[in-house]
Amino acid sequence: MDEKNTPLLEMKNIKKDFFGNQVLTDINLTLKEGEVIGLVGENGAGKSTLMKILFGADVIRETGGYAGEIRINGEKADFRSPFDAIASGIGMVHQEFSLIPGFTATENILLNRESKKKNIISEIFSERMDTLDRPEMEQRAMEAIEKMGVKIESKMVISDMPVGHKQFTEIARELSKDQLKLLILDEPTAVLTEKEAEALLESIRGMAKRGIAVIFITHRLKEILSVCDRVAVMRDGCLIQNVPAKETDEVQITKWMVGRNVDVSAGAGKEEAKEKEEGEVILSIDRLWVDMPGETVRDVSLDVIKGEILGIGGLAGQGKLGIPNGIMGLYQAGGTVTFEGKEIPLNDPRKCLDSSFAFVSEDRRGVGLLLDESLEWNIAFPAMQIQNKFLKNYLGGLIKWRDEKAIQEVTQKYIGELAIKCTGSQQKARELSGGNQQKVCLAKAFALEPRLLFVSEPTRGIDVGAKALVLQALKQFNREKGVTVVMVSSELEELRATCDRIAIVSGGRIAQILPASTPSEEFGALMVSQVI
Amino acid sequence: MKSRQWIFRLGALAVILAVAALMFVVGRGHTVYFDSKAETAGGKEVAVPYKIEVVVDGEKAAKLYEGERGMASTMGQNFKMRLDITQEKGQTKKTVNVGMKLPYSMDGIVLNLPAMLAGLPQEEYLSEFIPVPSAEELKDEEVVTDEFGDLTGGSEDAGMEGDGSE
Amino acid sequence: MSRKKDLRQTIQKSSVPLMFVLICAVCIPISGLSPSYLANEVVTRMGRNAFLILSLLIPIMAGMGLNFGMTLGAMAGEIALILVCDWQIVGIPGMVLAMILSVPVSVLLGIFCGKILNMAKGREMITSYIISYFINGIYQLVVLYLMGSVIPIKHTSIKLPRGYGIRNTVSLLSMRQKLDNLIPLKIAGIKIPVATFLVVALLCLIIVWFRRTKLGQDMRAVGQDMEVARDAGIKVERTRIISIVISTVLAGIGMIIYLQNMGNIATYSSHSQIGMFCIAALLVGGASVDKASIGNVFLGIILFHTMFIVAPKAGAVITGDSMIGEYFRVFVSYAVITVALIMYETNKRRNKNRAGKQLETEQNGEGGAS
Amino acid sequence: MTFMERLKEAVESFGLPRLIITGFLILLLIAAPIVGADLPTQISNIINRFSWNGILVLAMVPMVHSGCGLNFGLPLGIISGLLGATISIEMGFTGGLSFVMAILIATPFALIFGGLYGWLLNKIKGGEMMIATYVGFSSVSLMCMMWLLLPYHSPNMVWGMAGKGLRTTISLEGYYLEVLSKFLQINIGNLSIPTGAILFFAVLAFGIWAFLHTKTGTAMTAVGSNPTFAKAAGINVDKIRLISVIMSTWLAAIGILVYEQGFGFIQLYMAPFYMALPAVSAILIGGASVNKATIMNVIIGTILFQGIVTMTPTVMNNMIHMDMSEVIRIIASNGMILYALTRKTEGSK
Repeated sequence: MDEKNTPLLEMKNIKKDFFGNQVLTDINLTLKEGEVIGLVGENGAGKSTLMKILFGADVIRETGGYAGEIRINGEKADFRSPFDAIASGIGMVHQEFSLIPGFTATENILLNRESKKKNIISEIFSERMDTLDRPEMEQRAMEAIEKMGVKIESKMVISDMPVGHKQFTEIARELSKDQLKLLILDEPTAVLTEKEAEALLESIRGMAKRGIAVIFITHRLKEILSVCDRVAVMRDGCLIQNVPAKETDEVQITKWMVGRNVDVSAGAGKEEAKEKEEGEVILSIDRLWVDMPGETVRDVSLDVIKGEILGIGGLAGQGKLGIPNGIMGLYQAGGTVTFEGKEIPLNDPRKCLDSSFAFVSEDRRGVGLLLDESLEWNIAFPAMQIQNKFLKNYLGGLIKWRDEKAIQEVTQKYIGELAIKCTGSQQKARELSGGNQQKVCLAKAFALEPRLLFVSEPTRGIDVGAKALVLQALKQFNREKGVTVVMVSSELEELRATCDRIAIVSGGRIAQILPASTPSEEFGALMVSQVI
Repeated sequence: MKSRQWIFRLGALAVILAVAALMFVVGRGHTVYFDSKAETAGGKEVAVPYKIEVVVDGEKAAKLYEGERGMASTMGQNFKMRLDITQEKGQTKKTVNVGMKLPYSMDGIVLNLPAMLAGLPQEEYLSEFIPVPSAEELKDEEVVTDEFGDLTGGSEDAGMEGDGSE
Repeated sequence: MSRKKDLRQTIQKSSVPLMFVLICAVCIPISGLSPSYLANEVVTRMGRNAFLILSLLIPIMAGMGLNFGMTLGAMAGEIALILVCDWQIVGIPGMVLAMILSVPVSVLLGIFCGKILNMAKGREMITSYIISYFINGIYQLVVLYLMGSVIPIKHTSIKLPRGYGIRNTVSLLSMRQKLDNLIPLKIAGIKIPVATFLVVALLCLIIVWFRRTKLGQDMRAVGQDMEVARDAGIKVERTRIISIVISTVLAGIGMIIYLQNMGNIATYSSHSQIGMFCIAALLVGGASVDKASIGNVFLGIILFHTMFIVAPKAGAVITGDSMIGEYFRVFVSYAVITVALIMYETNKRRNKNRAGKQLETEQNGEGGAS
Repeated sequence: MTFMERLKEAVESFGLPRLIITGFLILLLIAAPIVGADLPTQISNIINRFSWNGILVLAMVPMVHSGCGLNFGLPLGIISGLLGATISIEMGFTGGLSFVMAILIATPFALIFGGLYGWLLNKIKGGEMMIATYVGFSSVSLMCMMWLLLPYHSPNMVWGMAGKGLRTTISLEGYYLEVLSKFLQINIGNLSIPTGAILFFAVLAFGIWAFLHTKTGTAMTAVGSNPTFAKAAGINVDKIRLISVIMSTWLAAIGILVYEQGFGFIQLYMAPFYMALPAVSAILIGGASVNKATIMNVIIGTILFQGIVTMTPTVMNNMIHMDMSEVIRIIASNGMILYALTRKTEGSK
């Protein structure tokens, strides 16, 4: 066994598709002992899918597995579950904390791997009746913390810890596993303060010295350059660059991340855009904060011009989704929002809707639809409730009776206009495909005949054909009815193809607003500019 | 490792079953009735003492004059009692300690004390007591199966009454 | 500032026990009951109920809330006692045999209950509550129709005259207070059931020890976050079932101790209220739906049962109608559970809202600086 | 093959327990004439009991629609009804008028209690059912004290000896005994149909049906189906839930009055305890789930449930001389609730 020559990890020709939708193509990646590799790429570039495959996540198997092969120390690995991966020495620190809030750091570090002492009862019943050996656990936890090189209080309860220490507890947990050879860190610095992040980088260097290989996923390019041996850049499911960190710089990496074969259709209607830039401001947002878990908005000020399509882009978790959700009152928000000169009170969806706003949520199944009701109900409901449409009045308006016929008519109209594939207007929304559900959501918003439409991730999780139709419908709605549209999307190219101007959100703040015709590289740089 | 655990488990189960079996033997309760009645057995009449005091477990269980019956509840098959016998009125007591094995299968056992004292064989003085259900027991009883039980009377009160008698 | 906050939190947390101290303080003098009588009663009830209430602790630890399904264990205990009674096994051996006999029944019922609760995650309490009614139906089927016809029952003192089914009350005279009086002790006129207390103390030790085992640790983990525990490789479903099984078995044994003190079984109603009274007592002791300690159990018994003894007398003195006090204590039992449930749910929601407040202050702080 | 599949699908959508219960009732109906029970009498019994209980089951509908879950707090509404009934008698109304007055007096109580109850349920979203159960229990035991303490004097209602404190059961003879049942009653041989009571149920059921077709009713259904959707569509979710709770409570109050006029007695003290579980299981047997219920579910469920309750004792007694009806009822009704609770309810969160 010559360990020097066999790499620790070899990934050969990894391919993966989700129901025919190719998300990874021919990924080849090797990693030596003690090597630190930085993995970068836009959201949806395939980073997390790749890591899920490596970690044996259940999702991968449930969706038909993957093609290609993974070798650990030269031996072919086939992980049936994350536990297999852990057994072969792979550790992963996820973005979301996987910690028991009421346990101490020690208890969390050694969760389900506690030191135990035998006793009579455990001999009879099972090992689960062994008592815990607290002193030894304490010692093992301290060892792991020392390995990490960052001091955390081993006896502190997780819920009392600052966020950074929670992150370190997770890392210490991985380090406490003796078999650990490869550690995957998925955006570990996102929740850390600057000082803590620096400490983490120091600890990564320490781990590498001990021979542990690290895959480091982050949007902070500076960190990659300072700690990694090599940088791997992913884009659209392909590994497009894999170079030593010393030979590159931030600008170049950014270019690799976003620079794709630029679509010709981008920046459509440039002249119109110019014209609109000088138009009247219809909506003005001032110092908005929104508490949306995972999409916190911190201090956003933004003007929307009448008649335009404004795009809001940015990386996941940076707060772009929080903006429409906060304004529409679905999450707690603060600041001032002025529409046509009138201030709109926040945290009250009704007031927004009364001011002729409409919102198509990114969470179709959770917020956008009544899954167990008919299409008629889904499309007509908000218009009925807010504008008293589709109602028959009896007894001088005392009784507002649902006008089934009018509802059916309007539903049929939108089914036709948006080409919604369904068995009829009575079909349950649950039974439709993702793309058609999205169209129903649009129809619901169109039926409100709004003057300002927020659309959030309109193409998430739908197939290519439906995507084009949805975007087309939006454009048409904007051009023909003169409705101002604010569209939030994580797909930059989609924004560039649809919008007049694009605002990039980074770190919960607006980084800059640029015309859609600006080259992708510039947007890419903005996206990572204030990442937290 | 696993098989060792199974052996331990089976052992534990065996111990528990053994305890249960032991309880069957040790805990079997009997009600012993004492008769102080004349008995004619084998053509011989047995003399009945004036008074017999029966002491079981250090507690006085019964004081029997001729023709009377007393009872005591016991546990287990080894039955011991002390009899304080006064043959004639005014005479001093004579104490006899009796130990015997009770038959397992009988709930109620009648002991004819004079016959026993006269030294007759066991089958002569020991017989099974078969209770005749009292009229109250035979009365049809309506079963109360409220889903909610007796909410206010409360089973707790029954306990209170019980304690009062102490 | 933080100390002030802590103080307020402790007062808020112990508001229910405090309220009961107040009720007792007002009612005791009014009732006119002598202190020695009161002490005697409370000590007796402590011995009678402690074991049963302790059986509730483990499901709370496993995050399954108040186990209204403890009634299942009580039913298992009753079935065992009825059989033992018919076999004429008396005294302590009879109790031991009944306990051994109740275990397999409790385990079966516990597994059933645990499996159903795993199917109804998030609404364990209402489900376990309905399970107790459902099993009560099965219990009636067994005791009222199968006993005597399928399961042999010999003695007419137990059996209904019609030939099958068990009478409304089964006398436990042969076991009555046998455990309580095993080691007789009287201090200042107060009878102390030493042996019962020893059994309870043993169970307390076992619970303390259990918390320190691997299984106990797993239960705490599952109780706080099922998903995280699952990711760490803990068998969540199995652990939850085990916690319910343990609780049911303990409740069965507890019921046998309870009934030996009472001296008779009310065949069709002894178990139905036991769950409610035990849960109320535990909550009065300052426990909540997700946190309970051994201390809560004993404090709860003292406060709740003092109220229970005193209320009817005090009510009679005040209103001249003894029923008022009876109803009052039932009302208080239910109200305590209601209040505890409401506090649990509102706390859950308050914790959710806290994050938003933090962000607002953060933003305002920033605004002030810039 | 395909037939079997289709059958399996049908069974799945209908629910196995529901199928068993329906099958059981059909079996009872077939068995009844064979064992010598008079079928028309049995059927009139079922119809009668339907007319008594229908509205109590109907009281489940609004809360299920708004996503508050099964109304285990039904006793709260029943108490309002009882207050209406006793106060109406205390004020000296008799005959049919006492019924009308009972409804009128019960209404403000139902509105107040329902309002408080709804306000509470809005504070504890997600844990409604358990808390509803205990709110019901607490209020019943509180009212136990009140029945003794409130200054009632009508000699027909208070204990004869003490002259105060209401009796546990109060006869409605001379008050509103069978005012609805006797109205337009149809008698054909042994078959009798309480037309008035059924009409009354029909009117209320139509009212609920109509309400669910109005703007507010539509909003209520949407709140129950997906509260986040409703919130995003500008609905005041809390207000809609409050309305639904008040409606349920009011219907329960009316329901108990109708029950009493058929049953013939007012039952006080612990009696309301018994009322919630049968109503809950009836609507579930009728095909409702924890967050979906229709008028049809109410009608079918009440008939099935009451059918089993009335038929089993007679048929079983005649057949095997063993009255196991009580046990069967407990197992079937609670089993049904358990089944509904263990179903996954997607979209409700």
